[in-house]
Amino acid sequence: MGEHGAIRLESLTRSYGRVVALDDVDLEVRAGEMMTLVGPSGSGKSTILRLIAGLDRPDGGRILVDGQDVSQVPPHRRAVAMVFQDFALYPHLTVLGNLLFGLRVRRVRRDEADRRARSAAERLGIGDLLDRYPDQTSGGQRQRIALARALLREPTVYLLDEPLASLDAPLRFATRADLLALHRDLGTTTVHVTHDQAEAMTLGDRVAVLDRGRIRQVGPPQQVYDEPADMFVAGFLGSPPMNLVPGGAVLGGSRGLILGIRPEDLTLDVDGSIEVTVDVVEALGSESILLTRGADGTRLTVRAGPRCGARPGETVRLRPNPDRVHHFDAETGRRR
Amino acid sequence: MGEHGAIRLESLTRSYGRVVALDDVDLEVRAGEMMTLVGPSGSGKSTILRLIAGLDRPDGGRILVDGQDVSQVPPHRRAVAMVFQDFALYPHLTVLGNLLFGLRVRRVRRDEADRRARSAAERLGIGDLLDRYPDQTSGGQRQRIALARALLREPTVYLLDEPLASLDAPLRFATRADLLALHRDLGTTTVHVTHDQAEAMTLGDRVAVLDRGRIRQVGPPQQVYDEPADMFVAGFLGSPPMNLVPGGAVLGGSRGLILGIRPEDLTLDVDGSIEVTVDVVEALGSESILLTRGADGTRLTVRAGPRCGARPGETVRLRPNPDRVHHFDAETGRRR
Amino acid sequence: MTSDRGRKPLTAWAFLAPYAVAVGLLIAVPALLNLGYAFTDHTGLTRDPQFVGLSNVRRMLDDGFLLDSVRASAIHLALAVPLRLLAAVGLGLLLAAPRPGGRWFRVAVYLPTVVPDVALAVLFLWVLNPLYGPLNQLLGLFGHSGFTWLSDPGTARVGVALMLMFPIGEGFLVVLAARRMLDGRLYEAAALEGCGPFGQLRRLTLPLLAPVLLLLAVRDTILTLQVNFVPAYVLTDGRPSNATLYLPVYIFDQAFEFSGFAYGALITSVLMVVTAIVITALLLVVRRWRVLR
Amino acid sequence: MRPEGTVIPRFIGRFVVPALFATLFAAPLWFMVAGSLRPAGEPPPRTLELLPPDPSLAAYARLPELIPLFRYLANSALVVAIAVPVTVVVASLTGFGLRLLTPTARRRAVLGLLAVLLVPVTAVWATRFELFRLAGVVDTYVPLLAPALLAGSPFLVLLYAWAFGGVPDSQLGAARLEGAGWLTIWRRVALPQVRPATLAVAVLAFTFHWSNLIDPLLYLHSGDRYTYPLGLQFLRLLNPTDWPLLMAGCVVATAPCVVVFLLAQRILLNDDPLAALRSGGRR
Amino acid sequence: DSGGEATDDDGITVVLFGDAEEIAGYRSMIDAFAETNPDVPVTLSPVATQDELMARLTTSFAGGQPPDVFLLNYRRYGQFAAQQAIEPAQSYLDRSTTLKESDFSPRALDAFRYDGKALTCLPQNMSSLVVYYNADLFAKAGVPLPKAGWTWDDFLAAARALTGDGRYGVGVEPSIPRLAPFVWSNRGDLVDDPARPTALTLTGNPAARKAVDWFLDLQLKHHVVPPDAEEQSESSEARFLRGTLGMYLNSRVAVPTLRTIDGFTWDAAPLPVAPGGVPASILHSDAYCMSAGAPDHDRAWRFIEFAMGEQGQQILAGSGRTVPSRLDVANSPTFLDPQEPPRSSRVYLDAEPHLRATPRTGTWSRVEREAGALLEEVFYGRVDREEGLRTLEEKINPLFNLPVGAGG
Ligand SMILES: Nc1ncnc2c1ncn2[C@@H]1O[C@H](COP(=O)(O)OP(=O)(O)OP(=O)(O)O)[C@@H](O)[C@H]1O
Ligand SMILES: Nc1ncnc2c1ncn2[C@@H]1O[C@H](COP(=O)(O)OP(=O)(O)OP(=O)(O)O)[C@@H](O)[C@H]1O
Ligand SMILES: [Mg+2]
Ligand SMILES: [Mg+2]
Repeated sequence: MGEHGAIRLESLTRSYGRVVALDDVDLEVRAGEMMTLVGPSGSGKSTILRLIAGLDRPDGGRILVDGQDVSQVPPHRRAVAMVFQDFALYPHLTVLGNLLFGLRVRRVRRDEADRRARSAAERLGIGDLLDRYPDQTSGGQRQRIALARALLREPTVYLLDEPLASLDAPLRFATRADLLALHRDLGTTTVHVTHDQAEAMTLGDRVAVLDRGRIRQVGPPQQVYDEPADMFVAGFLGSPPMNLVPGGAVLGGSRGLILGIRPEDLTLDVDGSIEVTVDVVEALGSESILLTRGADGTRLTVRAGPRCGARPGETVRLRPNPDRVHHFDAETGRRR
Repeated sequence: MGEHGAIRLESLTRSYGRVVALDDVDLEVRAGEMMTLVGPSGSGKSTILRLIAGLDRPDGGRILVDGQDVSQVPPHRRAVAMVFQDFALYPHLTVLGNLLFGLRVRRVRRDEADRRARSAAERLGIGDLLDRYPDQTSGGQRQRIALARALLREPTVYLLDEPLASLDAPLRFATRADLLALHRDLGTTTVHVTHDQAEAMTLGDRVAVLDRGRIRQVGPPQQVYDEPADMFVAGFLGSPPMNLVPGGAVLGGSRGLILGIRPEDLTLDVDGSIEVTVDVVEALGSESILLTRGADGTRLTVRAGPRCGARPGETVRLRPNPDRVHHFDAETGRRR
Repeated sequence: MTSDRGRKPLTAWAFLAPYAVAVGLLIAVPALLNLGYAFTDHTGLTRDPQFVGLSNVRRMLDDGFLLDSVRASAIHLALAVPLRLLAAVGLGLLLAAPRPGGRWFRVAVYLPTVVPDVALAVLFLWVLNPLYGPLNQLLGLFGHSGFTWLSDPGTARVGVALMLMFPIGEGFLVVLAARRMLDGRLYEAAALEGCGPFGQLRRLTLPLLAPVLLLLAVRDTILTLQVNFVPAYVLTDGRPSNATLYLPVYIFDQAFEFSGFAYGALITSVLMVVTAIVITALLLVVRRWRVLR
Repeated sequence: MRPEGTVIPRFIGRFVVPALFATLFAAPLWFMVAGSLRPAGEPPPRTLELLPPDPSLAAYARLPELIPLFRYLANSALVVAIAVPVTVVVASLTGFGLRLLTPTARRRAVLGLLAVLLVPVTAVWATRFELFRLAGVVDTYVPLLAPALLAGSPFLVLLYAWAFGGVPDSQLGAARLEGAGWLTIWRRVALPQVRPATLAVAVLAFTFHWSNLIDPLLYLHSGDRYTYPLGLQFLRLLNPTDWPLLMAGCVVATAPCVVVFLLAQRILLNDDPLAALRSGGRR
Repeated sequence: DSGGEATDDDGITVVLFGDAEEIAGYRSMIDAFAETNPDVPVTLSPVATQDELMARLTTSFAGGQPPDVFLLNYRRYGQFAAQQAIEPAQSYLDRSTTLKESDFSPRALDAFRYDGKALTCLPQNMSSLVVYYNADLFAKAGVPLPKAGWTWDDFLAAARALTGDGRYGVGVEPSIPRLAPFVWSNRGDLVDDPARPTALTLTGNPAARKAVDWFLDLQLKHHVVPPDAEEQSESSEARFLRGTLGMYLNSRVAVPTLRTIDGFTWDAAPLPVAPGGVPASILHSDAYCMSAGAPDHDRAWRFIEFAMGEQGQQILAGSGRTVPSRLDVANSPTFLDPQEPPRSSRVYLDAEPHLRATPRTGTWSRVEREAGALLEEVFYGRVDREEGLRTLEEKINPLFNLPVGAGG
């Protein structure tokens, strides 16, 4: 495994009417890699997946899979499996019927198909749902059904469009781990779209950040987090987002620069260099988020320990970690 | 303000066919308080809101608002405003039309209604969207429109059903703060449903945790987080969830007990008492989550700093914070 | 359940009340009255019908014309309903997809529905014309000598069914609308599972449309059995040898032409029972489609 | 861009086949029009001409001389103008009621509607007359509105119920909480969102009432209250040489239905129904 | 409110049937009536076909609000008369100062005496079956033109001579009213007892059987009538209009259509007489009837008096479509207008003494219809002749014995 499924997008363009959904996108996904796409709503993430799947055609540019241009291949001939955000389960078929669908279409013998569907269901822990209809299952279960269906396709590429979006926190946490394990087992090239910070950071070998149809940065998650290529990426990845302060204000730096520092890189310290007033303390249980305001009105978000003791209205001092201050060009937004 | 809108639910019951959505629920919301309801999908959160609003009728029990039994009052006579999870904006009306709808229904004069709608829109920063249709606005904007509509109702009680669920992370973070500020301004009694950990912890004065139609615990968020009343609450609040380990295993304790410890209460420490192997390191940027496994197979989740340095496969030692080990009865699940 | 529960359902019934009153007054009462007349000697021309018990029923049991009529209706049902459904569903699905000029195609298909029955019948007199008609000329291309359509019972029935294949606008509209309601994502999912266009039709569209198709089938069955006879009446008027003497035609003739008002009322009741049986059978056959979920 | 091999079958599938069917289905109307343009008094053609050798509008000019064309048309228009709105109101009210029912109750109501659908029309023609006479409305337009009070057919009610199913509960609840009563919600929240269904019902109701022959025949007695379909019947028995007259009469009968369908379908069958709704069909 | 029109209590409602042109004629007659009788407002209530007429009448009779006056074909009036749904007109006619029984064709009147004596309705017209012929074709084929007293053999010889070259000699629809005059001419009869028929005698009565065979032979043996496919492809009327049919059997109804012919000369001739038989033709007539049960029929009668009077009949005769039942109008230039074809309009009047009517029992209209359908099967050779005629009688005869209104 891992030798198939290298994807190359070459200056892909796609517009819907006047909306430019993708604008000259180049992206390379290595064979066996899991690539995560993140970006605000409407930035073109789903469009990329749909183009790779062949559900939509580019206005310009090429899509190569293993070096072959696939533009002429209709979706049902591409060896691609997709998990849709809303799962797209067939409502008129039982869970088993949903799993068998593709196998039967590909003329797998009935008993063989049945065996494979059941084993995939077992693997994902939905073996006892097989006779239910999709609308009789919970969100988490549906997600697994959709995954099982995709597994049965045995594709060279998996496309996952926000597969965990509709799960609640505990379930999401558990399924994230399952997905990772699965990818490690199969080693199939995977492109994965998400809104979720934690998923973006943990699920992909590399992350691509999109904004309004353009790719802003591609790289391993930690690298993108630590060295955002521009202010957009800095503001988008991380929750709460990075504090962005004009140069010359509390963080120093010169004019024409914007300085950024992540909330966890500001520490409460009586000797800290920045004096701020606490506006709000959001106690998240496992940690606290302080929303603070400097004397010049600069707002700074601070991530502190679970029981940090600060109270709204109090004045505290913050110590920024100087190694982790980011510098951006105020004009272009690019990292300096 | 703050004197109106005290809500009392007295042994409320509601079933849909064979599904018991609410099972003998007692809950008191003080005037001016913000109460957050959390619980897994299907636990009856929305049902409570619908009963308070009068959109649905209880099978048994009473609902008192300011001491008055309101069961006979139809929803349009109750001074209640609700923000629905899907916002329930009228797709055929412009934003302004959406805001005017209720005013016109209540026979407010046209110019007066217009004035009030515009001022509410200004207040929530959607003054320049008034001529658009809901589907031409973004999720965050829709959320504000729904809020503005609720504001115009000038109710004694706000009911918010997962108002932030469909927003992406940065937007959700920002809107959360807005909501808090608004509640502080108006001081109106608010009942708020959420799936989201951070919202549950930060938005409410108190939290009520539901499970399968029953209330498991009510209290200030930090208290519920720190002293969960039972294993369900312990497992539900907090992400990643609390580690629950049978008594007698790595965390000590006696049989017949379940011991719980939160991931942030386990520290990497070469002198730690527990030796585990790291399975997965989820680097979230601002922190890392270690999924580990003890020699006896016990799985422990550990929350560590952003750059903790642990690698998968490595063996590390953990030090639990002894003050923060929770004890639960293995039979009943109740805190001991 | 306490009495004040379910204000919403109460309101719902209030919305249904006007319709219920109208049904009661304009359908239930007249239909019951009609049923009552079935056991009298009412001719429609006098005002003092006498109760005659089951004598109409007895006559009915050895009425050869009624037998012809039931047979004609049954064959008509078996011919026309599948044809009409096939046409409505096929064209609805074919023309549902947006395409340039698609609107005009749809208008064209809807048109025959609003063309008066007379005009349609006149046109079909030409279509079925044994010498000059396009149908026989088409058969001629395949070396067939053609039919004298309206003189043979079999071909006359086929001819009428062919004619009724044209006014399918209602079903067509409904299929169009229903097809548009289907989730496009399912088709994409199916395509990615290797399902080609034909497979999608067979495995997705038809099963998903099953409830609508059933509703259409039920409606068309009722229409075909009870209402859709006017163009046939104009075209063949029961000829030849009662092959197209559909039940409603026979009822019309009895009640109005031959002063058999009471007898017509009796056959009307029979028609209703027959329709109900057919519909029930239909519903039972397709029960496992989960259409009534 | 794409190879020839795929373009041509796609073209055939997307345009040639639909066009063939469209031609087939448009043929009746075309031959009706062509037939109406034949000069009167000639023996009927043995084949149906695509276009008569020297088309003339004489038949249309003769129509008003033979029958009180404009009076009939005006009467029909009056009936339709009342009956179509009534149909829409009754169908939508009833459909909305169905929408509000719980699933079990709805299933029962649908079965009830089915039972109504089962009653043959022939069962009520003559017996209704008795009711109308007792109400003193024979020979008025009231009996012609009876089908409208029944929403044309339970089918249209179901169509509405189905369409209202698309309005989420949360919107109904929201409107409720804003102080709207159910009638207000029906009129101002639900109805505006199902305009395609309304149009479909209106088109079907228009077609039904416009071409309704049996009700006017049975319940209208004064010749000057007749509606157009009755008038059309008088042309049916004319000589074969007067066929152009019959065809012209049919064209006149068809034209309003076609126009109404054309107008409605801009929204009804628009490729982007929401956008069409907003623009009111203007594009 | 028994009887009479409830909506305008001093007016009357008149239900008539006919195509657009006929209705226009009635309309002008009613206008004329309104001028002289302003105190009797008439609501004209026309319908197009006889089916519609029956539906309209049954509904309104059953619903208790029948029209005051209605027009009825004599073939259908039996079922109304049998149930006393009609106010007999005899006494009104006897008392009338403007109408006399002798003004009218006795044959037409006789058709509307239900029990053979008292007049039930007043017939307004009396058309007869005649032969329309294409004189040019006759000349071309060298066949002498038909004339009064010609025989079946002359007729057949002419038909044979005219057939060929895509043309046919005769066009006739196979139905009981078309067949009946031939049976009568051969001194046969359709039924066992014209007053109280219980069975058809098409096969049982040798004279009738001979006429039936002669009629069928036109198609089956001599092939002088367009066969099935040809007839369906182009009706005999259209064929005659186009000039490819020598003779066409129809009543006066066809005249307005035939008047549109300008490519050849045509005329009307009486039906041929059977060898050794008597001249015979069949009556086509519609009559004004008053519905029974109304307390007061004076107004209705006044309308009928006008319609049957000279002025009323003149107005209707103007269309050329009907033969007035009033003999003075029928013999007037209004009807016999020499400028308008057919030149021999007299043949309708000459046929009057030989007119006969089919039985007027309650089930006759049904008998006629079902028998016609079965006769058609035999005529076009779809079934064997003997077999077909036997089935015809077997299926039809039970219908005679049914009480009115009882089904099959
Ligand atoms: N079928 C379509 N017709 C018109 N516009 C479209 C269509 N599909 C996508 N768009 C537009 O293209 C842009 C990109 O859409 P896309 O679905 O790729 O965004 P996304 O990044 O997946 O957003 P989300 O996170 O909300 O799913 C958006 O502005 C969207 O409105
Ligand atoms: N109208 C209804 N008909 C039938 N069952 C219902 C209905 N409304 C709610 N239920 C059931 O009642 C239970 C509680 O539903 P409720 O909507 O209150 O859950 P919830 O806590 O809001 O869940 P979620 O987080 O998914 O919104 C669920 O099992 C649900 O299936
Ligand atoms: Mg997307
Ligand atoms: Mg909910």
